[in-house]
Amino acid sequence: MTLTKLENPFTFKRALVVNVVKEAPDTNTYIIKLNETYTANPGQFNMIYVYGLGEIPISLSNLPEHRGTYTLVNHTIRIVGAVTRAVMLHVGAGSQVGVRGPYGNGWPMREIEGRDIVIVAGGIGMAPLRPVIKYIENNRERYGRVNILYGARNPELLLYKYELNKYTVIPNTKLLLSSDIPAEGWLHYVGFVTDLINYVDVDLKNAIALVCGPEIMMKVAIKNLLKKGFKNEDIFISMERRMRCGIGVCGTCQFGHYFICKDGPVFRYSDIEEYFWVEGI
Amino acid sequence: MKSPLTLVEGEGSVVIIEREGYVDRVFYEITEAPRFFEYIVRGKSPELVVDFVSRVCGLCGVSYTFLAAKAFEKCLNIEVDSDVEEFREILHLAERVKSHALHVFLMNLPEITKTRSFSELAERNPKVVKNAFNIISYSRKLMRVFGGRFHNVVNIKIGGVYFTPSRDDVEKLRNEINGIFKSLTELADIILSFKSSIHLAISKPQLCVYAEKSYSHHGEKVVLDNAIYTTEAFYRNIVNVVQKEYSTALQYRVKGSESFIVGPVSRFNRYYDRLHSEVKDLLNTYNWRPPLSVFEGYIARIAELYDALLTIREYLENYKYRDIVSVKNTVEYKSANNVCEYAVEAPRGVLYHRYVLGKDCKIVECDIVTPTAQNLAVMEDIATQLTRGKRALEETIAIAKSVAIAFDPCISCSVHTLPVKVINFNKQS
Amino acid sequence: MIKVPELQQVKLYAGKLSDLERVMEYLRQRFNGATFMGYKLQNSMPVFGEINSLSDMPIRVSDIQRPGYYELIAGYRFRLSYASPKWYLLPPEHSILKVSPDYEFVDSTNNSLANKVVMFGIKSCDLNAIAVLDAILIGKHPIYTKKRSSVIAIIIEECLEPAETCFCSITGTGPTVLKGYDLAYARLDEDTVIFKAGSTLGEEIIKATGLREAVQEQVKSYYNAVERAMSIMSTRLPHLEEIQKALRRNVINEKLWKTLSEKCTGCGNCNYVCPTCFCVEIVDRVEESYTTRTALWTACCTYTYGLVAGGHFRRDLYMRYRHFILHKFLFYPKQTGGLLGCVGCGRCTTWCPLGLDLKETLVKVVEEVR
Amino acid sequence: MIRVLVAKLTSCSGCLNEVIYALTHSDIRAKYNVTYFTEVLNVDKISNAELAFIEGSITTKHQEEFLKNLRSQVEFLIALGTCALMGGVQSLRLEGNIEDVKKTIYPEPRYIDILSEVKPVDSVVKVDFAIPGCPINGDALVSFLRKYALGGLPVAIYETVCSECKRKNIPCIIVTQKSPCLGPITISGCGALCPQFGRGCYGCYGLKFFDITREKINALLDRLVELKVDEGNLKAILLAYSFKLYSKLKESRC
Repeated sequence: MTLTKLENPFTFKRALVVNVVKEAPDTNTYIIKLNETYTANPGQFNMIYVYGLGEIPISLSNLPEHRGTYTLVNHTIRIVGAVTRAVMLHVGAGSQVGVRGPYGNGWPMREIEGRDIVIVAGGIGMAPLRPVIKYIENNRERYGRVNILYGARNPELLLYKYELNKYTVIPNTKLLLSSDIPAEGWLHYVGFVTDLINYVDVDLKNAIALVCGPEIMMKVAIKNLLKKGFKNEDIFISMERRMRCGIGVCGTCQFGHYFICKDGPVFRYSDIEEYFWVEGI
Repeated sequence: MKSPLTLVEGEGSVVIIEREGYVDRVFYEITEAPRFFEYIVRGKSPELVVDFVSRVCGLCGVSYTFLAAKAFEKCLNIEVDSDVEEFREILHLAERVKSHALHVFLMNLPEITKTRSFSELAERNPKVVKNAFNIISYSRKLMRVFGGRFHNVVNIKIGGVYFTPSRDDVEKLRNEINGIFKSLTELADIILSFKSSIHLAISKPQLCVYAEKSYSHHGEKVVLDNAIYTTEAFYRNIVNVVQKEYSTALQYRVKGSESFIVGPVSRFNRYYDRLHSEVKDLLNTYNWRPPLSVFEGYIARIAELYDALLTIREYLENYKYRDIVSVKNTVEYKSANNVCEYAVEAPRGVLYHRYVLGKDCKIVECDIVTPTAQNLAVMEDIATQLTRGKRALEETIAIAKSVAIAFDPCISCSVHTLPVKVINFNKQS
Repeated sequence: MIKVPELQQVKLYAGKLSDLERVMEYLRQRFNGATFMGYKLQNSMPVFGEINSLSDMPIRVSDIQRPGYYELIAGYRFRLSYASPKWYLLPPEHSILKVSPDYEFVDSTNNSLANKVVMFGIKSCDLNAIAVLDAILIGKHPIYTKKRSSVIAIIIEECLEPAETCFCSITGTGPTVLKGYDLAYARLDEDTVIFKAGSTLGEEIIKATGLREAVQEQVKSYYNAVERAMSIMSTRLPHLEEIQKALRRNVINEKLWKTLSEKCTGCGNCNYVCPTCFCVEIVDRVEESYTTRTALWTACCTYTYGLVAGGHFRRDLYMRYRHFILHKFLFYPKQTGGLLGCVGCGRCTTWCPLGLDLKETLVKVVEEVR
Repeated sequence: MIRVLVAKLTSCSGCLNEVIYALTHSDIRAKYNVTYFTEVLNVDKISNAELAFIEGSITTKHQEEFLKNLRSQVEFLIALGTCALMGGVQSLRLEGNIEDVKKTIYPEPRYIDILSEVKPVDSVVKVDFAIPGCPINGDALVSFLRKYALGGLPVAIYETVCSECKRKNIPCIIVTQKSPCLGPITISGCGALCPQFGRGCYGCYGLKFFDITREKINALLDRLVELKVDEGNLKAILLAYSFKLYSKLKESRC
């Protein structure tokens, strides 16, 4: 065995938070400066470390932006636990964090070239799909029609409100928004985002769907997509589990025989169908 | 007039009863809620009780546990190996170190140094604080190695102990102890040079556990001034639990009237000769010798702390590791005598337990007499003596509080002291 | 499953316990400064740790194992203890990183090169467990990789009599070894030891220690013992294929898993003692001027497994118990390229404080299909 | 500096001593300003603070009011120890009628002004964080204070004593010594103290509140009774250190 010189994969890069954008009452986007040329595929994630408190897997919520000697990456974080709470309350512009990654496979951007695309995002699930939209915008000719279905519990919780309208000016792109509950001034759909699947405008023979959101929302989305006529192998979803290492050694992110961190987080539905409906697997 | 007690363990208030603007009597109102340990242990097996009673007091749980184990061992005719007994005594002395260290450094030092609190003292003299914490931390290590943790130790059982520490762990403690003596002597220089502002000639009887050769520690007899009694004779015949004229506080008084003192001062005054010569030499430097007054309890505590550490050092230096193959957890009970009683010198004074066992060897009756409960009468007597006839001003309260701090009542453990109901006389503010 | 004829191609040598001591001595000289790791008696309990001589090892005891029961008696049939090579290769707590408040690394955990380690007297199931851990962790987990790379020789002790909780012949992981070892030995009786070489190093040892080839009778009784051990274990469980098939068919049988895990308290003992369980939780231990990122063994049967901030992916205990079983028999093979996650050592059963028997669970799953 | 209140209800002060231990760390002293702690501070009134540590259970009306008032003055309240979380050993008095209990000890029971119940802290006010133990593990408190000062909280890991026991390389007490041990159903945090000392866990950190049902407790108790342990003793221990939870689980039996 000649692996004694294995680099410690748990070391991270020191990074500076350069800006914080308020997205929703409990959600911010952190723009983090990495002093290197850093690349990542849409749908991949980083492990973000906060001193003394722990590390959390957070997907990149934008394409990495190269600026000469450094790169800006975006992470959208919502308060759910001890570490995210600390990030929200104590990490601001000028703070340091540790970053290692990118990890995971990301969305199959190559494979889906030439296809019509339906993006279904619920709540914070928009974060890993936003780079997909940006990627398509940058490479518009490589993809077919794009339908973006995005919903949240209420309009206030929608992320990236400041740029959602810009998606509609991307050629051949349709944006459908929803709010679970009625709200003042809300002119879009009231109901679940998964209902919007009925209104997609794609060539079903050549369409794929990218889905991310809460587990229950993804389940309904898959049912509706299948009903609509999507094939098992044309639906991709991004999954979540407890995750500690990001590199397939801590074992805590197992989903059936998959490690979400290295085999996922994006899965082709046909690959995980046998586990997907088994509660608690 | 009423003011909460601070710098004592547990919850209580000073109550000053005034007549025509002058102090008539002083009470200590115990607002600490009772926990009914004497009731709780009924119907339980002795081995459970040994762990339960540790919960009476977070400061002196070893005293409780050790005492309960001893009481049951005696009445159940259980022999304890002498090495094991010595080990338990060391654990008990470690507790004396811990309790005295917490008391002197956290409660007395601010008073001695005229600081409002320990953190204020830390700002003024970080070295004092460092030394104090060194000793507290060391006592914690002692407790952990010998007993498992700082309080509610898990190592004492009827018939012995569960575990003996490895030579390595003991060696680590031994390596550290000389540094602790250094911290202690540095602190002692500050504390021993302090003279209490309250001067009071000792005139109250003093009680401690009778010791044949050693310093007062644990046993079946107590000594009140010069009279030696069995615990049974003392607690059933000599001392009476009385109700006061205008309060319902349970108080322990000799023959129903005279209050008495338990605690480090009593022990020191009686067994001074048996302290290590190093301790006496140190005390001599500052001209301290018996009798100490109750306001000089901090001197007795420093002496006992030093003495206990010296005994512990000897033990650490000669530690013979013996693997105490754990005797089955359940002891075979062959009740020889259904009354189990014993006394231990807890840090604050004589602690006495009495259990009556039923046929199935479960407890049917229990009596726990704590040091604080015994001292309450004398605390009130002394506080009243010092303040009666004075104007009931803040200073008077301060004196009454000082009496409380001097006695270091561990109110949490006041297993049965009744809350005092104050009878209002005229003009009570 | 290992077939006896396969074994018969290996040349056997015979010696005494004193020869085993000479083997150890030879290795000590051959790998100067090497640490010997294996089962050793400590406070009358076999643990996994550093061995200094044969007398440290549990050579004069036999273990009695039943569900929730372990006892040592005088004898020469030591099988297993709760500990396994995992205790060395993936320690219960290991620091993975030390960080200062400025996000600087205080020291790197990979600086020092590991010592040379000889695994001595580990069992066939243990060897298979190491192969499983290798498949998951090597080249990825820094501590495991470092420790694993330090192993320069593996000496196996084969069991010729299974404990009551053993079923390695069902999982195809014992009682004898075919590959992946340097030298293997088995104790025919109290003093007779049969040796076989599994590598050139093994051959070298045999040559250097002057071991004689086993006589016909010894060879025969060795194979008889192996066959007998396998035949005893074969009665304990159905064929592996049948177990796996039944498990696959019952993945969604919620009621069954609830019944099977009825008495499980979720304490995690089965996971911790399992030689192939590798899951860790990573925590920050904050000190005054730095924090240590520490990996701690975690267990899929405990509540933490599947818990995330704001939700739980395996809220009910039966889901986690099911994962434990499915992982061993269905998921590991997919994660490791074919290796079963269960090596048939029975530790999970012996060391379950409630005495839950894995074999019983598997039998019930199979019965459910039948 | 983070302002802190430390208060005690019905209890033994053992957990408070762990607070004192935590304050022996200079980095913690540098970040926290204790403004109320009658045991070590000559201050008798509470004032606004960010944090409050509460030891003990509620057994008087006065304590209930005190606690509610305190809660209104702090942002984050931490319940310390078995008394605050489960009621504590004193809950065993609830096995009897309160008036009878008083009578067995006090000649004048009418003066004993206490509630008939023993209330854990969370039954009266909102608890933001809990540290279990009888007493709590001082190192857990130190860890909490350090993480809180960094702006976060310890990440929750729900385990039993067995986890700590195995990680400490201690062979199972039940399996090897046939000794009773409540480890499999007791919440972790003590560092497997009793097994380290060669005795079974007696559950002083309290029953785990997750994954636990009456059936599972009974499964363990049945197993321990096989080892010739007095079931009554086991139940008394469970009540003593896990009153809130165990009495509830016991009720669900009928």
